[in-house]
Amino acid sequence: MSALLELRDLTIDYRSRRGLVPAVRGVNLTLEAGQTLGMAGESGCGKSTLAMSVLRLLPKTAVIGGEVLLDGEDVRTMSFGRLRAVRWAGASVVFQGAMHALNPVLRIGDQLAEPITLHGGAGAKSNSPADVQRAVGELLERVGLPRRHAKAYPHELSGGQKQRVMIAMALACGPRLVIADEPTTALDVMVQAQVLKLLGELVSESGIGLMMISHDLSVLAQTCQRLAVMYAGRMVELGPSAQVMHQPAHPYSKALAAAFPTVGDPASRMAPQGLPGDPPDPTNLPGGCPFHPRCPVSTVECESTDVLLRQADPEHQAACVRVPENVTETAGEPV
Amino acid sequence: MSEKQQTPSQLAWARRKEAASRAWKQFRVQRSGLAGLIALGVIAALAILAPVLTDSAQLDVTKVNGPSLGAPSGDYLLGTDENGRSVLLLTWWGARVSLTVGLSAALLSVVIGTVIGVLSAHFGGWVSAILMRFTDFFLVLPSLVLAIALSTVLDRGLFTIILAIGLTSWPSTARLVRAQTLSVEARPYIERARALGGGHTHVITKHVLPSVLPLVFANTTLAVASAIIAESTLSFLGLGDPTQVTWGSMLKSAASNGAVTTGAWWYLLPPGLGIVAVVLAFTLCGRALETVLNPRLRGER
Amino acid sequence: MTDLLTPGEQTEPPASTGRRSSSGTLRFVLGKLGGAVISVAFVAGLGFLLFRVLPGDPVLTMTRGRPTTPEAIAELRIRFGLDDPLWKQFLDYVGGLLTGDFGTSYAYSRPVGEMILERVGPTLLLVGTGTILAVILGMWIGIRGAWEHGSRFDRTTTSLALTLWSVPTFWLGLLLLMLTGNLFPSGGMVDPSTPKEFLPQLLDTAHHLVLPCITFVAVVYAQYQLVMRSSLLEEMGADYLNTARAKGMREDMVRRRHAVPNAMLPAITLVFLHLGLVVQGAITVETVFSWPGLGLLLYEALSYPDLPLLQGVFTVLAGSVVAMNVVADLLYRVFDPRVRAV
Amino acid sequence: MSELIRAEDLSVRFKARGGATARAVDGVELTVRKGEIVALVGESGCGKTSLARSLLGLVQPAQGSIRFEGEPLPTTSKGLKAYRRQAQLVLQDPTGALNPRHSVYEAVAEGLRIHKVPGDERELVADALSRAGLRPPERYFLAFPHELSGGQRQRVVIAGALALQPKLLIADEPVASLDASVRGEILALLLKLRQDLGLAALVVTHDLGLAWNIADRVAVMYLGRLVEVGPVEEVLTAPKHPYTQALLSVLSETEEPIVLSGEPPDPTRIPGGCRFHPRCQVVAAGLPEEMERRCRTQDVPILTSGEQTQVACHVATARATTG
Amino acid sequence: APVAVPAHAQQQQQPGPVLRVGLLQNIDSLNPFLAVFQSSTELGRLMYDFLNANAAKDNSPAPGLAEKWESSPDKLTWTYTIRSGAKWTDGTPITAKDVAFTYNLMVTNDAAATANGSFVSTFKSVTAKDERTLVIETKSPQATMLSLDVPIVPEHLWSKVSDIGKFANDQMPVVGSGPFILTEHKPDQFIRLKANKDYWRGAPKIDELQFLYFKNSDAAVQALRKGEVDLINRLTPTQYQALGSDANITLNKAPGRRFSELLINPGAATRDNVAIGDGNAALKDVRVRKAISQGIDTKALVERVLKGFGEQGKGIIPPVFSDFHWEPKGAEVNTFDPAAANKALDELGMRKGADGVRISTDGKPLKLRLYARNDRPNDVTSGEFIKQWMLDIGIAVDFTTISGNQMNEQTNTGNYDLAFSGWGTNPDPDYILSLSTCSQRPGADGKGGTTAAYMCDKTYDELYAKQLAEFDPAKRAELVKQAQARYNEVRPSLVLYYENALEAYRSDKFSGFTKQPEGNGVIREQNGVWGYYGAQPVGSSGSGGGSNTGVLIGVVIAVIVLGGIAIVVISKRRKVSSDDRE
Ligand SMILES: Nc1ncnc2c1ncn2[C@@H]1O[C@H](COP(=O)(O)OP(=O)(O)OP(=O)(O)O)[C@@H](O)[C@H]1O
Ligand SMILES: Nc1ncnc2c1ncn2[C@@H]1O[C@H](COP(=O)(O)OP(=O)(O)OP(=O)(O)O)[C@@H](O)[C@H]1O
Ligand SMILES: [Mg+2]
Ligand SMILES: [Mg+2]
Repeated sequence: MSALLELRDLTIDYRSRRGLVPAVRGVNLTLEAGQTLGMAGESGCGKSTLAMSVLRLLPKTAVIGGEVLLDGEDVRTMSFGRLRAVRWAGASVVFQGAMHALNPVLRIGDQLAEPITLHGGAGAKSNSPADVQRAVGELLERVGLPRRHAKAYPHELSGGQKQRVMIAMALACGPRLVIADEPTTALDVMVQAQVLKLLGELVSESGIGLMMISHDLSVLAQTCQRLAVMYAGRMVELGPSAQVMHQPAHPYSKALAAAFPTVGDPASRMAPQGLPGDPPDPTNLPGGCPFHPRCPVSTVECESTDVLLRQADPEHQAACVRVPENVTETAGEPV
Repeated sequence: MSEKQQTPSQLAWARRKEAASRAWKQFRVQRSGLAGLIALGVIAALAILAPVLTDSAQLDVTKVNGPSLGAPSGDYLLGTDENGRSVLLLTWWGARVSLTVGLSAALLSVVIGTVIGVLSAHFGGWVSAILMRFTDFFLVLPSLVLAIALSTVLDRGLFTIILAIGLTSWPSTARLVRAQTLSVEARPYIERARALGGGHTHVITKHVLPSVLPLVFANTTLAVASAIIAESTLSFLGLGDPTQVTWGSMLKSAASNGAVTTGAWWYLLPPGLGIVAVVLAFTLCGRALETVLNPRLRGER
Repeated sequence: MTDLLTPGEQTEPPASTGRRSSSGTLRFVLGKLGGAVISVAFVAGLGFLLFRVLPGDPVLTMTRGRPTTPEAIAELRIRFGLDDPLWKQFLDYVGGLLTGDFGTSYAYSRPVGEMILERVGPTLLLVGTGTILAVILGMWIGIRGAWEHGSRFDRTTTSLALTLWSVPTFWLGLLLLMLTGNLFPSGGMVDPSTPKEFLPQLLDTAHHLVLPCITFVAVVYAQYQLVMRSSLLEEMGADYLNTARAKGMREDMVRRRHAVPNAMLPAITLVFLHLGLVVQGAITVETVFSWPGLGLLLYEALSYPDLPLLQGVFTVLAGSVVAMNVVADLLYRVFDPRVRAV
Repeated sequence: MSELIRAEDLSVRFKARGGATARAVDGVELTVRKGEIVALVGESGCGKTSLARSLLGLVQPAQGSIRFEGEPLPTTSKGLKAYRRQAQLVLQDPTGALNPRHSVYEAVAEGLRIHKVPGDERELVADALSRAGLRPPERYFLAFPHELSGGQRQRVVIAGALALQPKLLIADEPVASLDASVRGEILALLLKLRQDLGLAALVVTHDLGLAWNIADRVAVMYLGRLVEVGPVEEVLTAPKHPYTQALLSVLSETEEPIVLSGEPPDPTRIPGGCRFHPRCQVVAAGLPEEMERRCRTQDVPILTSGEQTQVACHVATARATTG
Repeated sequence: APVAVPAHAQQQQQPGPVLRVGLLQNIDSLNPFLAVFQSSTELGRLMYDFLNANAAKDNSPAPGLAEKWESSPDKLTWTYTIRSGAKWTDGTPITAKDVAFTYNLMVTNDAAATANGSFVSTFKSVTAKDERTLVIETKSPQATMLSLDVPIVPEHLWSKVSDIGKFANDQMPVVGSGPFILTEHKPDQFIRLKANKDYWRGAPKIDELQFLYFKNSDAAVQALRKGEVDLINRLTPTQYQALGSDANITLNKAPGRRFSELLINPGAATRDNVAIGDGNAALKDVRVRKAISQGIDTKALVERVLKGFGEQGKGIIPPVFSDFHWEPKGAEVNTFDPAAANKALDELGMRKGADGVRISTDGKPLKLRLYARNDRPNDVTSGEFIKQWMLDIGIAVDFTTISGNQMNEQTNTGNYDLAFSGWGTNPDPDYILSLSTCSQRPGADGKGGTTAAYMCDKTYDELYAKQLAEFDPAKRAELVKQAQARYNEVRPSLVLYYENALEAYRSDKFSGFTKQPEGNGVIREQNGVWGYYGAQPVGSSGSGGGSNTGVLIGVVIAVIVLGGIAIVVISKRRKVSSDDRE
């Protein structure tokens, strides 16, 4: 049986005036049904690009290489009709920034009903207006919003409420995979906690696969079983949440984890941890390991060798020369 | 970021030069804008050089002896008007007046609009309320009708036309400048400048104006375009100065002297095409400039 | 007139976060109406002052060239209240306006209001037909152009729009007159010999309408096209379009259901905002084609010059623009839920 | 440590849409001492920025006073200008805080020019830049903001503030818009400046981790009021106010987060009694009737600006006094 | 029902010949007491008969409603015999009472005197002795008693009008007595009149007369070419020349009734001889005024400005009124002679300065302002010429164009040096001559005057008074000519030229237009309506078919355009949905 989502050697470049901008540079990833995967990395490292490629939603300027398999079927070569069928019913997306992802002039209820009607009543009993309305009401209640909000316009809701609507919308057709792209970034701490809790509950009770993207490792660690860390279009670390968070194998993951200190941890008191240097410019990546100019522990070797993911633990891979090169070089397959 | 010992003013100059060359680079890639600029350059050069290249005496009805409404011929490449003057020459010289009127009226309107827009956005409160009420009032006034009224009331002449156009077309600039000023004023760097101790003058001259002026400039080029059309319309309605040769007044005399009836296309086409060419050139330039200055539009037009 | 080409001037919907409230709506409507009333008052005052500054004695203009006696002149001065002090003239004028009396035309010795009323119909017919056609044409091209932006269709239509936009209306009218030869009448609205029945009158009017309407549309539609195009382009990158696509929607549905309605808002509002201004475009068209509307009336009043008539037409035109602005504001509120709730 | 700036019973109000008044800051007593870093934390919309801006005289307080080094804040524009040499502002978004048309040099020199600071401008700018960690400074003179990374931009903003040699830095969410890996660097810089120049700072943030990283004292704000003030170690390790507790719980991965119900509070409609009671998990969990009545009806006194930890909670105060 | 009646419509379209006339000036009022526009007075003539007519042949008084008349020896009492058998168009007979009512209304009602009040200003009484006898007594002799240009209105209808000043007279069809009956008026669009079959002179030969309104003469010319109208006037020379090539069109060039003049400020003063204005003092000298005149080539103006369609100016009465037109002789002739002008000015001590401009007697350069109305292209062009010619005789001219209003303002206050002016004249010379009498200058308040030339000459005034009292036509003509000679002598203005009236009509459709005066006269804007009255269709074909085919063509085109759009839309739709792109 094929995995829910499988990325094989995925590369994505954007055509731009300055030439090709590599956004994703060879990513291998597998997500099984019911699994939750967190994806972290700093701004511009290619997280959203990767997520959008799953539903072939990238702009026309994107050049895609490799394979994107949804239930074993390659999204890249699907007919457009088939793709439309897969969209939302097979995999849905919670977009970054709910304010803009909702159409400002349509009522919430209509926007929720839209995917249901489009997919012939998927997620409702039938495609009849009454059934669709009922389904919309249920969806709203599922995310903790009163049914009457179906009549509201997006601007009448708060940021947290809108994000809930987006989640409800993602669940409308009962997809097997949900991709949440920074679902909480713009939200306040407290609201963020509410949304994350909700998302966690929904995923665990319905057994769907979740890919969640954020730049905040601690947020991901609370919700996801596994964590992937990206740097400059590559996956640099992949493993169970606790391990990546607390025993990171890649220096970048380490820095990322340290940037969100644990309150009460005397080690970080009056000692903010940072990573010197600037994020890499995708058009002009340094040679060797792309991280080496900022790496506190880089060696001469790092300047020349471009390291791919290596097996650090049975379930834990990292792309760093310090990880012993014992097992296969071209890992990426979970065990 | 190179030279070691530069004075701040040298730095500023270097910066300006760089910004200008960057803007020029962005402008250059827009083919229509470039075409507009070239067209404008050619037309402006011709207009400026008219006294050198042509004999202005041939504009004097008392000195010419061509046929009345004569068709194009070897002597008169674009035929003659009802008084036997060369239409080519009239069109050529008409460009001078039309351009002058267009530029001056646009300038007047843009200056008024900018001052009102910046002041009303910067000071807010009742200043803004009054100025905006004023602007809104002028904005709803049908500007052509008002210009007609003004040119009826004032002494006939180029200056009146300039005044009439300038005084009636500023509100849209004021709105634009106000919107732009408001958006600049909402930027954190204004708050920072104020926190650094900068007063109104500092904020307006160092931050607001520099970021508003380029857009005002683009707006001016567009305003020139509409001022030229407005001039021709007023002249056509008989509100211009009949002793001045402008494209509008040429069209008026063409229309009232039977150019349409006699099919004297050579009298009707050149001034009209002149207007279209200049207005189009200004519009293209203005749009290209806007695209350069307003990144939101970049790559869309 | 360039207004439409300049971005940023587009009416920005006031950012709002509040909830809907009926008292807010009422306050909004009242505020707008109040503003409009003030504007109209300004217009009336301005109109009065402006034309009072006119040099020359209107009575002399009136009587020039025909036998008159000093007594008759004095009589006329009194009849038109020209010997009253300015403030009294103003009070009379305002009082008249309030009772719907625009004064008496110098040239025609008829109530100005009546004369204006006669000409409103033809102008509405011309401007109305023209605007409807221009809006349909402009929006359609604008939407298509934006959706396929960069395509040949887009490039040609945009260039065409910019070119037409640069054409003086009256010149286009003259050219059309010259080029169409015998196909269309040279002027007027309906032939006197046409039977006074509905269908022949309609057809004849339509026949007369063709050239003025084409002229009008050609110059006006470009604005709508450019506005619609940039408005839609602005929406093209919007995230909710991606959401719609991600839901599995077909591209043309994305356009119809999501992109266009959003882009339509500013465009429609602008149409209304500019409708009032467009009326003045009728001045030149009506003059060229002898179309018996307000514009022609203004032109005639101008050449006389007939002060009360000028004043009346000016007030009515400006007033209609003010009214259109109020309509535009209210429409925005009706159509855009974001603004409605304040 | 002596007092540098002190807000007394400070209130800031805004006319909100629809005619309501937003009490953005509603009676705050806060002190920053010389050389001290104070963190002001709270959720979005609780009035942090308004408080910070009023401290700089950028908004007029509706009530209360601000004293800088014992003197009340001047009201004349000249006086304010002089004051603003002493207190400087660093904003959340360094990209926005720099005029895209001004080079780094001009951005840093702007304050110097406004105040006509004597001395060689070039040297002063270079000095400020290198203090802010942009070395060698000449390399950055001609750069434009868009050519710099976010972290570098924030350093330029800080350099601009430092160039005037202020005594107080008010930083409104200085790292919120920066990438995780970069924020540590900026925070370290603040600490270093305190160490080198004795600079006092009020750091506004919604992130308790940041407070833990650099602050001496922390003030927790809720709906225009301070609800808990005290040394970081005390407040963050043993929070007494239910709101502080909730904030802390959602940060940690280990604890079960206390997710407060209800919508974010609205400063135009501040509830009566303890302003936190509608969302208070302690109230929700049930309290003795007498206690609950106090929470619902009786406003909590304004915290004074003392050295010790203080908490504005009927329950916590009652517990502390009873044992 | 309106949709299903093409056959019926066709029937209505069938009536007899319709003469369509292009109208360039709209109608100010249908009320003949208020109408002052040329177009409206002409319409009034079509609708109403006058007491007397002006003969088509030579403008001489002819019978109108009055078939006979006589006056008392002192010329103060006039008795007219109203013809019998003339009827109002509602069938009521026209009697002397109607005429008396009309004149008395004008005498007693100020509003009714608006347009034609001057004709009754000397009336002492107007009485209808019986149905057919009208007696008018005047306070002083009035030369225009046989050319009272007043439409006579029916008493039985107009006596019910309460406020003449507000009465629109638009109850269609309007009851009148003229050759045509007004049946429809659409302001700014058209006027329809149907023939009055019972007209006492006999029914017109056309069934209907339509005036179609055109805003500019070019549109009217186009319409004539297309056959939309059959008769137009007020052509520009260029239009006139252009129409010459069309075989179906006949042109008519007639001497005009207007003279154009150049005012030369002789020292403006009020009625009470108080000097006003700021006219150049040098111009007070008649020799300077004459020198200036000598420097102006009126022949060249006729050729270059009027393109030959006009005649050189002589007296203030145009040659069309040949009885009164004055031909200068010998030294009276103003010949173009710059050398003589230079010499004359030199002799006056106004020597040329270094720049070629003369130094006036007051020591200042001789600089004159020249005003032209900006809505009179001929004046503007003439101005350019005059400016040049003046330079040749050492006078610097500052040429400005101003609005008609401003022109009135400047000339009425005497604030001008040189200015263009001009007047239309009537068959009777009294009014135009009266304008140049001393009493026509403005009053002390600067208001009330109608003259612009500031002529005030005792000799002239005497001649004027004499001609007014002279009832022998030949002697009167002689006096009128002497007055003009005197005017020329005083030279408060130089008569530049008389423009021709240029007209054109579809000779393939109509003929028989009676010209006034006979031979080379005008068809329209006559002192009468002979032109329209005489018009008769050529062959059998009426007009009107053109507009029907036009409608058809229009509809076809509209259908094609709409169809084209629909096809484009549909095909694009299909294309878009077929390559349903991503
Ligand atoms: N449409 C596009 N055209 C060109 N380049 C693009 C486009 N979209 C993204 N990029 C570039 O691709 C890279 C990856 O972008 P992406 O949006 O996937 O990053 P991200 O990890 O989601 O960042 P963030 O955390 O800011 O959302 C960036 O360098 C970005 O500049
Ligand atoms: N200029 C203003 N006009 C009206 N209301 C304002 C203004 N500034 C702030 N407010 C209101 O005052 C309240 C407090 O705002 P403030 O910006 O101080 O909060 P904050 O704690 O800084 O929030 P955030 O974390 O989102 O920055 C908010 O409800 C806000 O809507
Ligand atoms: Mg992203
Ligand atoms: Mg804030």
